Amino acid sequence: MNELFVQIILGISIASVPLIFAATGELLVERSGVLNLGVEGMMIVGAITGFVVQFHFDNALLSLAAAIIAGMSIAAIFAFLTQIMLTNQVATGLALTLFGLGVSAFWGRAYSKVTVDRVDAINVPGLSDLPIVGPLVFSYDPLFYLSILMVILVWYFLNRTKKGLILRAIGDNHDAAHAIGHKVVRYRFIAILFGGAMAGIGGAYLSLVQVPIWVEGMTAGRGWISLALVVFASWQPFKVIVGAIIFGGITILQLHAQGFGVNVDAQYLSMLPYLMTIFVLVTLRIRIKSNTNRVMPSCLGKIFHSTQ
Amino acid sequence: APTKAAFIYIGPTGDMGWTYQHDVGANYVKKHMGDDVEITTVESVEEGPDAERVMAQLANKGNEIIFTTSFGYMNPTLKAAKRFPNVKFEHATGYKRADNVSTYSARFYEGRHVIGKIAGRMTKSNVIGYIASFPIPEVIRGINASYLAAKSVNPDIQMKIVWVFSWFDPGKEADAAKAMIDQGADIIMQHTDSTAAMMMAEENGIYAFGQASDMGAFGPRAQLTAIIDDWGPYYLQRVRAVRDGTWESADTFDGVREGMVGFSPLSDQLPADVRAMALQAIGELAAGTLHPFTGPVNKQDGSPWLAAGETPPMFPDLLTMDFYVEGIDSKIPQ
Amino acid sequence: MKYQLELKEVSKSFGPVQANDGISFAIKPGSVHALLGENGAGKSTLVKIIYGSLEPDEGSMKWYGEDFCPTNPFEAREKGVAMVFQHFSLFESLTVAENIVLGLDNVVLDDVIISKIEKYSKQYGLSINPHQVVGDLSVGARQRVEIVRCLMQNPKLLIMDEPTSVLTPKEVTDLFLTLRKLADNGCAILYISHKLEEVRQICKYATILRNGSLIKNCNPQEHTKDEIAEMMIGKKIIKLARENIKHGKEIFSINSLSSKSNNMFGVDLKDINLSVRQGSITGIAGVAGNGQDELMRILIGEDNAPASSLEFKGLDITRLTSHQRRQLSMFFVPEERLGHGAVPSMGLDENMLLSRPNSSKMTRNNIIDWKQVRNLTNNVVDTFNVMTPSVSAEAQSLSGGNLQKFMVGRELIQNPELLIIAQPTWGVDAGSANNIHQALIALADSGSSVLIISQDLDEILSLCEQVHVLYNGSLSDSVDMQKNGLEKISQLMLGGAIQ
Amino acid sequence: MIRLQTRTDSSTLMVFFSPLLALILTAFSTFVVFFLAGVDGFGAFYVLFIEPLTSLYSFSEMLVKAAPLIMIALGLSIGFRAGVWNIGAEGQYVIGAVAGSAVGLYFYEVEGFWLLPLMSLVAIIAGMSYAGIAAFLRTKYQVNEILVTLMLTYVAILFLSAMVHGPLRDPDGFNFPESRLFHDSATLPIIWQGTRVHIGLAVAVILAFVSYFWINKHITGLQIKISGNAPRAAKFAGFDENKTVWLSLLVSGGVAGLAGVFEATGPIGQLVPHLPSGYGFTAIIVAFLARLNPIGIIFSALLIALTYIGGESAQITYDLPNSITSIFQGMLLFYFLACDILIRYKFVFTFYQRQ
Ligand SMILES: Nc1ncnc2c1ncn2[C@@H]1O[C@H](COP(=O)(O)OP(=O)(O)OP(=O)(O)O)[C@@H](O)[C@H]1O
Ligand SMILES: Nc1ncnc2c1ncn2[C@@H]1O[C@H](COP(=O)(O)OP(=O)(O)OP(=O)(O)O)[C@@H](O)[C@H]1O
Ligand SMILES: [Mg+2]
Ligand SMILES: [Mg+2]
Repeated sequence: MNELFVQIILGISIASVPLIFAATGELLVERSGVLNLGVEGMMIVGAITGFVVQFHFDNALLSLAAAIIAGMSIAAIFAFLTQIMLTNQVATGLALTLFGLGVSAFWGRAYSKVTVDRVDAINVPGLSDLPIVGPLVFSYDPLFYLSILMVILVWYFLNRTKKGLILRAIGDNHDAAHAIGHKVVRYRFIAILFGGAMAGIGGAYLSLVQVPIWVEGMTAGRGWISLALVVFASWQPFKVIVGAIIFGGITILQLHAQGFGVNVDAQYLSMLPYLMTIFVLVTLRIRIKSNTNRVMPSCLGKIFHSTQ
Repeated sequence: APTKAAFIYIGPTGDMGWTYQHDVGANYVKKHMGDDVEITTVESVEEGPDAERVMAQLANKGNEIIFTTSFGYMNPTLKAAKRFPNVKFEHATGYKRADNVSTYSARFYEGRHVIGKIAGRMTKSNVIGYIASFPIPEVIRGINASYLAAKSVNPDIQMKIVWVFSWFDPGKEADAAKAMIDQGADIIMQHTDSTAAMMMAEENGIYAFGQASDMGAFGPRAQLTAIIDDWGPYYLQRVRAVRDGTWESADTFDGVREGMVGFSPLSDQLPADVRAMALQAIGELAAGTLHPFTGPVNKQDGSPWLAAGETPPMFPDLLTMDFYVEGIDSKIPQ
Repeated sequence: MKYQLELKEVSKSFGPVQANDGISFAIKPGSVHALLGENGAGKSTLVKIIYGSLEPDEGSMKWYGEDFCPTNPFEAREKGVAMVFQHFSLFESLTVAENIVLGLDNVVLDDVIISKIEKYSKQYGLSINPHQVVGDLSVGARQRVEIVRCLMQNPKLLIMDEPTSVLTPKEVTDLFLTLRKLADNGCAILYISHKLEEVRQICKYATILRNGSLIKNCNPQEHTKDEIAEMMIGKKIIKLARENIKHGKEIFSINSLSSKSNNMFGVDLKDINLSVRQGSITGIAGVAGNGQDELMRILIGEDNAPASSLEFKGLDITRLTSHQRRQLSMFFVPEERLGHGAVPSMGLDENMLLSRPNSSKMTRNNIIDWKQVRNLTNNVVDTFNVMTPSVSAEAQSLSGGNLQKFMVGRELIQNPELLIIAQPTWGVDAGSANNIHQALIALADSGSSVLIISQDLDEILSLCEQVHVLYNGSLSDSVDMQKNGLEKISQLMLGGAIQ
Repeated sequence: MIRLQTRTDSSTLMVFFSPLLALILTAFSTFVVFFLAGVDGFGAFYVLFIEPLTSLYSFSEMLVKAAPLIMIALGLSIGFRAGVWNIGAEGQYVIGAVAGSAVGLYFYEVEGFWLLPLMSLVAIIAGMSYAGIAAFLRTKYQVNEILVTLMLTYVAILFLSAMVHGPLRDPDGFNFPESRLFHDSATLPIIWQGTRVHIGLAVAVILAFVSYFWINKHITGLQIKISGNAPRAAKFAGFDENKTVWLSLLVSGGVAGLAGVFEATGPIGQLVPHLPSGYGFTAIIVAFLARLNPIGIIFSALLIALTYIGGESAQITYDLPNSITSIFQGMLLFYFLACDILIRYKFVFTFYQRQ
């Protein structure tokens, strides 16, 4: 039973890593006042790029780097359109998702029949053999730890650095930030690129670690879930981890429930993660109802145009 | 002029499963008929309203025979056939026919019987994991056939079934495989099309069976054998019939005997006695002396289904199967 | 004598608009220098150029005799230029300390900076709490934060763009003390305000702009208020007073109105009573943030009031929507122009429809008659002299004064029987303010009633026959102007006992 | 140096010129994509964008495909004006189809002119109720409707699956997850004989004109616009923000539901698990391509329908993957959005020296 427990926890954390990456990236983007609905598109482009590079070069670091660059490149389209051409962020984000899904499917056609070497866990000899704690702490792959590290870094950046403070200020009131001389567009551009990079790794995690295989549309809505997680986390980095684990947990646990022969129709079990997300959003709002406006960056989704 | 034949696929040809094998079949036709045939394939066609249009477009482009390779194409195929009476249609896995619409399918449960037997002998934990796609008769037949076969060689067998509600979702299939492995399964069967479960099995050092095609490349150690959908000869025969003008509407339901259901080479991992048992079962199926559903068999609720020695009729029992046999501890989703 | 800052032929245009046209003037160290002009004269543009947030098209500047051309606020701040913006540049979700750190270069948030903030706040008598979130602060407190932020830069030139429009009289006095202290320490101050009285009080130098050009450099203390105003608008201001005040019967009353604010940091209204008679102009004085906002919301019908606490023409209107109230001929001009009284991104014609009684014929059975809408818009634009390129120009493209004229005009052409108007001339230049005052007087003379909520005491005193004071959600009785009226009002505004 | 300058008035010239420019840019990029894919550019271009217009059949199919897109996009555009982001029209479409079909199946073989209207009504109500969940959660708890509608889409699709596997399954259908084929009274009339063009297209076009009138002439049209732009000003005008949220979501949910039942009773003829084909998402693009203008939506829906049909032809003729369609749609939207900047801003070139 302990063994099963450990395995379930491992399964849940694997399911949550891509969500943590993508949601943490998006969190920073939203903190700067930009709503990028294109997370799904950026993730899948990261997934195919990582996969292709891994296939040709069989080098985990290189493929991750490629996925990051790919995520950033496609995010750059979004950044250019929304920050320079002042387009509507909702529409541009949707176009980005569509475009990313299309491009990845187009490019990935040649790679659908192949497999690559999985990016592996570090197994620290001895330590991994410790009961319960061993496997729990030591049998994750490095990316799991990286995802947690990124959350910490983003938290540190936002709350402990001057640039992070400026970024938050820009998300709160871009006109004022501009007036006192902070470069709104530059900060946002970089934030969007960072979001792209994080979505890119998140996607690559799916195609390199979770199942080392390329499939059209393999992100299967995880980009959208990440967006929900940012709201769930009320724009606080550490809560992203909690949300991702809840969501990943429900996904994994409903499969386990089926395996144990729980007498509920599978369709209804499959609805759980989505219904749960809504439920959590509601209870969250009830709890913090009095200062809802406080948690959401005030400029989220608004267009900034400075006259010169 | 070459005979123009078209294939409509539900998934990408790269799924390594269902669609891939149909595409192998299409290539088989091309290989054997060469310049006498011109083949068009259209992949990832949704089963909704788009399917009928794609068929019509293919008919308009002069295709003389069109294979529609998924159950959801049934009604669109009939509608298109009505509109184009001179074009021959071949619908896979359906039950509605017309003068210019044939149906064809395979007795995959024969394959499931063989892998069930192998699994029953190879499992140490006595837990078999089964990744199921949708609760349709085809899938339920497979579950029942493999369960009965496994049980026949190992009375302690237990089957865990997880429905993923998708034919093709590697992430979910992998998660499902992982969940069942965590719950003690040491052999995975799948009725979904991706290779994710096979890769999971390989990684976790357990066994699995290829679905539709040989998935040995994805689980060189894990794959014990694979059930192969071999459509090539059938497709060749039907296209030739169109060319010769001898095509007639028919219902085909072939199995191991006719070669439509085959197996990839048995794994070296199998001990000699298991290998012999498997080969014997395949031989009996090929000879027509073995029926995977042979009484006595009760339904899940304990009510009798087949008396001793009895085999079920194709219709309605097999074609509309919507119950588990006795011993399966699970529920079919509604 | 060396000038601290010298401007030479500075020009700046926005497309067709010449905001600054070859402007030259100089500021001496330690002087308090006023920059005056009508709305849209180019004052804010000019100071933004000095602060580096706008780049001039032409011209040059010198800082202590050296070339000075900041391309961004950082460079200006480095030299010692600090600025309090006309529109706050604060961040509501952040704390006071964070806000201050954001305006200071090379400074991070730590205990040192917090104690420094506390030190400055004490030193200049500007009380702020570094840990409070700015969103929770009153306007006055926000202004203090802006000022402390500037002072902490140890500026050599402090630019203040309309700093006093939201301050209480006491706060203004305190601010002036601070400014004097600064000036005595050698810091020059460039001061923009429409309140000419206070300009005359503290400035020895003034630069007057009109339509982007420099009109005159003068010493404001040597001119009267009216003279300065005339220089600003280029013509004489003719003041109209009410001629024949004829009060009819009561038309509107507020009866024991109490209401909890639904804003966490708002002010609760406590037992408010008021009676407005036909043909009267009634004023509610008081410092902003004492419940004016909450009262206005309730009067407009945006917030609910307890039953029968509002009576108009004998009817209980508490359950009526603002639209229904307008149909009874009750009209409103809110304090905030963009976003409340008008939709920034929509044309004037569309904005016309925000306030549409059926009698206007702009809509019939909820179907809009666009021709009629445009006619009426034209009418307002002509009658009230609104400067706009077209009737479909976006509201946000108008200057504050012009938009205010449009909004007042929009309500006035409906011939309201009661007009409730908040801060009628907030940030509006003297000329436009006079126009608006005249229109209000004419309305009252025609027998309608006007209720003015304003923190501009001059305005209230010159227009109103009856004055109440709102303090901390309570409304005083009407103040008897005969007996020490002014003193009484000042006392009430600062929280003196309410009879 | 180039900079953007706000226009005081939107440019009328650019309102027409910008889509044209966007189309030209998309066409150009198309060539580049084909070139990279190693396909004959002109031929593929012809197959993609011209050929569907040359045959009556493909043209009719374009109309069939455009009908639901027009309807859903019309509904969504209302909400988008008001700043209500219903991203889950797909879910409302599915729920509408399920509910309407359930009525049709309940009255299986009962003939009557009233049946289709009844089914439509039920579909509309179902779509409205489903979208209403998001409206309720937003007005009552300020929960973001983007996420709620989206999550509910996944739920709706699973619900459809549960229905066709369960209660609505064809009893004579060999236990396959499909409903019965609708009988005559429950089948949508064809308005162009010999094709699949059904009455839904007529309804869609009528709805477009109705909503054009509504948006531009009726006071609620203005109300919606104001709520989206300046919520506080909407209150000042006496409009209730919550009402606008409800209205936008109910309208968009209702038409999406109607489109759903039209699709089931029209081109498909039964309830199938693959009913959701992304119309709800694509309609968002349609709405934005048309800049939320109801009449423009008719054209942008046709354009998007063309990319679908053309994409299928390209797949058949050139063996190009169908993902090419999403690439186009994405690019089209990118260019349209980007070119719109010309309407509200102009580029000015400035040359100046600083001393
Ligand atoms: N960013 C801008 N784009 C276009 N025109 C502008 C811009 N900023 C200012 N203007 C125009 O320049 C002129 C001068 O504006 P400015 O803000 O300097 O006036 P002001 O003197 O500060 O007025 P106020 O007293 O209302 O604050 C106005 O006509 C204004 O419309
Ligand atoms: N992008 C712009 N295009 C055109 N005019 C602008 C633009 N930005 C500002 N303005 C105009 O410039 C003028 C000065 O702007 P500013 O921000 O100083 O406001 P203001 O009109 O002085 O407001 P207030 O009523 O608060 O005094 C205003 O008339 C404003 O409408
Ligand atoms: Mg100004
Ligand atoms: Mg002003």
